[in-house]
Amino acid sequence: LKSYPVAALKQVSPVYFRLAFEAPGLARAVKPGQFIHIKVSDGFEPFFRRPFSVYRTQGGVVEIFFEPVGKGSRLLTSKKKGDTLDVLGPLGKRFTPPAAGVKQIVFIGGGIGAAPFMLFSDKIKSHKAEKLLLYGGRSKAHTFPMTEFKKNGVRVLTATDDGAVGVRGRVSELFKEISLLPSTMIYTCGPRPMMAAVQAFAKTHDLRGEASCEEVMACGLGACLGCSIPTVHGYRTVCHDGPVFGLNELVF
Amino acid sequence: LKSYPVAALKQVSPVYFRLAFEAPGLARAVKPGQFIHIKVSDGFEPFFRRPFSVYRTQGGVVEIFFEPVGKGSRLLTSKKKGDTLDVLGPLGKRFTPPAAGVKQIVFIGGGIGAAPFMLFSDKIKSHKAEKLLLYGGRSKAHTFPMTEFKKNGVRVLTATDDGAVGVRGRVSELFKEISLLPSTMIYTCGPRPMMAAVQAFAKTHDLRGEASCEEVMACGLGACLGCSIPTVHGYRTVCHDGPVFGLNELVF
Amino acid sequence: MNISVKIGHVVLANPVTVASGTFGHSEEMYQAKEVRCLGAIVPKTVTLHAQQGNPPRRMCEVAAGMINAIGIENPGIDAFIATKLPKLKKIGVPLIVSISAHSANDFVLMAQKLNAADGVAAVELNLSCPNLQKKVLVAQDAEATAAVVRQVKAVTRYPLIAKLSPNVTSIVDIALAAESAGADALSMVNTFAAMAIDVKKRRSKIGNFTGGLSGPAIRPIAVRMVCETAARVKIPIIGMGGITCTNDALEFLIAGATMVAVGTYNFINPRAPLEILDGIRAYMKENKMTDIRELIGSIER
Amino acid sequence: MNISVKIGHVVLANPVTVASGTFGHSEEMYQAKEVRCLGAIVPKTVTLHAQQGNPPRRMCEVAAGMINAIGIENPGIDAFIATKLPKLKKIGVPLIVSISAHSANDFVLMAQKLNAADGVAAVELNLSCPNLQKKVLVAQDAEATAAVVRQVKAVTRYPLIAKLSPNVTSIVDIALAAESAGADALSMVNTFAAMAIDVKKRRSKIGNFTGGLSGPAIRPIAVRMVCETAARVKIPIIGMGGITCTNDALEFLIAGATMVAVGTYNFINPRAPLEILDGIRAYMKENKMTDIRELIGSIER
Ligand SMILES: Cc1cc2nc3c(=O)[nH]c(=O)nc-3n(C[C@H](O)[C@H](O)[C@H](O)COP(=O)(O)OP(=O)(O)OC[C@H]3O[C@@H](n4cnc5c(N)ncnc54)[C@H](O)[C@@H]3O)c2cc1C
Ligand SMILES: Cc1cc2nc3c(=O)[nH]c(=O)nc-3n(C[C@H](O)[C@H](O)[C@H](O)COP(=O)(O)OP(=O)(O)OC[C@H]3O[C@@H](n4cnc5c(N)ncnc54)[C@H](O)[C@@H]3O)c2cc1C
Ligand SMILES: Cc1cc2nc3c(=O)[nH]c(=O)nc-3n(C[C@H](O)[C@H](O)[C@H](O)COP(=O)(O)O)c2cc1C
Ligand SMILES: Cc1cc2nc3c(=O)[nH]c(=O)nc-3n(C[C@H](O)[C@H](O)[C@H](O)COP(=O)(O)O)c2cc1C
Ligand code: FES
Ligand code: FES
Repeated sequence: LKSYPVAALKQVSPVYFRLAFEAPGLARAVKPGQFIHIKVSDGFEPFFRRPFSVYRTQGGVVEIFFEPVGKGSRLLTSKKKGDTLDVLGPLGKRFTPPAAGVKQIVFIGGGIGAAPFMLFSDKIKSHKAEKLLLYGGRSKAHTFPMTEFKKNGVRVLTATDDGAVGVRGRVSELFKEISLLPSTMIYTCGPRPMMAAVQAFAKTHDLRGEASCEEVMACGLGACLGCSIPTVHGYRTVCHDGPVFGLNELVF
Repeated sequence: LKSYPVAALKQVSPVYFRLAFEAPGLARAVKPGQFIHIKVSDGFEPFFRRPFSVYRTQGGVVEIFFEPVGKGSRLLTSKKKGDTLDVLGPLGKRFTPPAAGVKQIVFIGGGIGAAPFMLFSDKIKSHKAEKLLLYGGRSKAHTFPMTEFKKNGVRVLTATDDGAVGVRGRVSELFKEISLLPSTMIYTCGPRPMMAAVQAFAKTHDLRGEASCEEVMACGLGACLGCSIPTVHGYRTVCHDGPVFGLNELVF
Repeated sequence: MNISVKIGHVVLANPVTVASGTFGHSEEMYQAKEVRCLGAIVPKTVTLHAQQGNPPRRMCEVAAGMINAIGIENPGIDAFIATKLPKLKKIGVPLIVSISAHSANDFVLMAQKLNAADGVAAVELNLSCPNLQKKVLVAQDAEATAAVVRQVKAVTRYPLIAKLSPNVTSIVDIALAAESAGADALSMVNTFAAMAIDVKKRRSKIGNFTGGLSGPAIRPIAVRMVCETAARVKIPIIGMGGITCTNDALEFLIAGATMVAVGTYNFINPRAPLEILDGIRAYMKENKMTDIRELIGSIER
Repeated sequence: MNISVKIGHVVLANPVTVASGTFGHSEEMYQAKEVRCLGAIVPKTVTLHAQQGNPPRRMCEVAAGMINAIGIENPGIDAFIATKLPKLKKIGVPLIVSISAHSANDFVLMAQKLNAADGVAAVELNLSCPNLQKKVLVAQDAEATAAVVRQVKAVTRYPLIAKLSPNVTSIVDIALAAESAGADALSMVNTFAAMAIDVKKRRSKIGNFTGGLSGPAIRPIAVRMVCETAARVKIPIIGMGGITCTNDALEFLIAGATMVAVGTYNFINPRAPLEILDGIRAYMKENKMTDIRELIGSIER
């Protein structure tokens, strides 16, 4: 629970923003897949904090990548340099780093779900595996600026609902474009129907993988047991047992 | 119930602000002593609207003069040109214009309570009576910028608690400075203890007068009966039966 | 699109009304032709004799709501009928007259006076009044509620609405008692007994010590009560408690209310009832509903 | 300055605790030495057998609060004693263990298991549990409340706290029943039965259909209940319901609560309990109070 000075807010596409703040300790501590819990207003509107994945760290600066979809995230678009940001974190379980023997890493992200993969690809730059990002967005406006992924040696394949960028259709259209290896490791984050499709795909091809889930959160700390989702082990909290789960653990 | 574009916000002293907005219909309709009821936030924080006297109208522009004392009034200090202001009004009972035979008009204002007298003195500029403003403020920071009153032909006498401006002490210290006339008309607005002193003073000297009261308001329309104060006629609403009452009607 | 609803034998053009004690028909705000758009209006509760109300402060703001202890300040039923009713009648919108009393007898007396008057569409019993025999309010006691409803029903020529208090263990029990005693409809809910303390002065912020909580803060409780009750009674419910916008009103309708009343939020947005009326129509259109009955009680249980 | 308080025979260093089900002793947030600053901590309610809790969504946000229907997810008392209690004990802060059960017998069984355990300062009975004989909760029935309290009191070696539900006509009646049955203290209040509806889907936002409302929205009702009850019982009250800051906590203390518990707001500001503890000290200093008893119940009536 700390207050950090906002460094910059930037709109990077018609629907996406990047918010950077100075938080050296957090920048050092956070692992790919973990999130932070932000108090977006000074009062009770909205009442809960809002969870966001860490998108990137650069020096002592932490960045989130977000889409204003409601009251809370919209409030973040009025932050400016010099404001402070009340942040809890880093929270939650990280993505498991790929073992040395993994020859191919496939990130599968839908919309804003690609955000945590930036930090992840930063951290495993030196890993020798082939890296791919299968990305699905609703429209051109909903596609990530991909140059940074490319700089990290990640090959990006995109699908949009309207075909304006990349292949037309869902991200699952992209599955057939990749030649899988037995050691392929999948990491996915996005809407539940997409992750369900990824789970089915991984099952068919007997691939290991992890998925990062979303749920409305109150505490973000595993205290309230309010963000539970069904897993093969019973209910598990997204904030504390997750957000990263084994792909096979999830029940859709 | 209208939305008006904000024209300007200006800080005019260490503690006072002026907020101007374009509202030609309101500017035409409002009478001295009436107030407007402003929705200061988009949500429920704070929950009620906030009442403010109209300070001045110039062309189609309406101005309020205010001191940020709490959550609601503080929110007004972040308004800027181009924002909109959700306003109900003009509301409440006006000050009675001084009859032609009145030879002396004494405004007695404490702190922000002097605000409605500006519009009043604007409107009775042509009245031949001697005009005085007895003004009490906590400190130098709490004194009104008086040049505009002077331009309206109002002689200003000031008292401050610490003596930094004018006489040291309460506004009642100024009573002895004026030579009353039988036709003297008193108009007062300010903290209740001050108005109680004015009432006593007027009684002693058998002077007529009116007082503008404050109370926490919900509807501002006389609907909720929540802003009632005791008067010699029983409970009366400040928003609808007032805010201006006969000085003798008030029960302190 | 049919959005008319029935309270007893009276047909109202639409399901939007206002809560007693919260609606000012102030000429500055409304033109008669706007007020006429509402399904009905409900003026402040009237008592047998004039009441001067409680000492100030009569209200305060709290998180997402307010506390009030007005004390039913009103001119008494005779003055109401003589001076207020004629003006209200002239608006041309159905009028639901809210009455309260300290005994069943006085309730009956008032109902008779209203029988003799003109321009009344329905009578609402504000049962949040002391119950002389017991320490609780009439609305907190199923038997007392039934007794008042039964006696008034026996004399009144208008549809009878029982307004319930939420300060009870089981509002369904009270609702069932009112229904079986002959109530034609229920108004739910009145305010929650509450208080706020000025910690500097260490005294209540309300002159009357305690007051009633209303506004968005109470909506989740009110919606639950309406939903629970709608599943158990056959008579229509006028749902209220924290309605500020179309979405809030839809919650009550979907939960099973036949009408919705805007209360406290009239003080913040006096146009809320009209906006909600438009909003309900828009929602029905978007959801291809042609009759309000498709909406009422449509919650998936 | 003396701010210590007593619950039964147990002395607690200060009047600030947390509400059951809302406090995560997460190492990321707290160091043991900070948690040790609190008067006590209250972990989530434990039941006789493990419970997996309700299906999602288990909660939603509302105006100035939230609705939850977690369903008392917990590992059961044996697992609690075996695995959780030792860790909690290590913190070194007095521990109030909250238990709930479907029958008085099960309550007694759990109390006996706690007797045999180590590191418990007091036991809290979460009485918002179904009452097998009747359709209401135990906490909604004075007799049922008294019966459970009496039977547990007969066996437990710890001070006994009865946690009351606000969903009642007269919380004073339930409080008096608990007191005369031997409760050493009261926790007031639990959540208000409530719901919120997704109007697009026309279904409850909560998997369990209804849930419990908590947070600032309920504070004015909770303060009223504590104030009313404190005037009538002799045993201490742990006040809770929407406490977010020092001012809120002071309202409860001034109303008559001996301790205050932060619940929902732990989720928004996990440091709220510590800040409130500092705030109470500062308030007492400013008001030249040397003993917390000058503050408790100091409201001008
Ligand atoms: C672990 C985690 C990491 C996240 N990372 C990011 C990120 O990097 N960038 C980003 O833009 N968003 C991220 N989100 C989602 C983000 O938290 C929500 O968009 C945000 O909370 C919405 O708040 P709001 O007030 O703007 O919208 P609301 O007004 O609260 O809701 C708008 C809509 O979004 C839905 N919604 C609200 N909260 C969530 C949620 N937590 N999960 C799913 N749907 C929700 C609501 O049901 C509603 O339909 C993440 C969520 C989680 C749980
Ligand atoms: C008819 C009328 C005309 C007014 N004209 C002006 C004006 O021209 N300029 C100006 O600066 N202020 C004026 N006020 C006062 C102004 O409405 C309050 O200062 C404002 O509502 C405070 O809101 P807040 O949210 O900032 O403070 P809050 O956080 O609500 O309260 C801060 C403090 O102010 C007190 N307070 C709040 N509202 C009122 C009120 N209505 N009357 C008295 N005390 C109150 C509270 O008790 C508290 O101590 C007027 C009030 C009335 C009734
Ligand atoms: C200031 C005020 C005055 C009220 N007066 C009455 C009244 O006279 N009679 C009555 O039955 N209800 C009265 N109520 C209760 C409302 O009619 C309504 O039942 C309650 O406020 C809940 O709705 P809301 O949250 O939309 O306000 C009053 C409420 C408020 C806020
Ligand atoms: C998510 C959540 C879980 C809760 N779990 C419990 C519980 O297990 N046992 C219990 O007695 N009360 C439980 N409560 C109720 C709180 O302890 C408290 O009585 C109530 O929330 C009112 O306080 P608040 O408004 O500060 O939260 C829970 C409340 C919440 C919000
Ligand atoms: S948000 Fe509280 S347990 Fe996950
Ligand atoms: S504020 Fe409603 S009557 Fe004055």
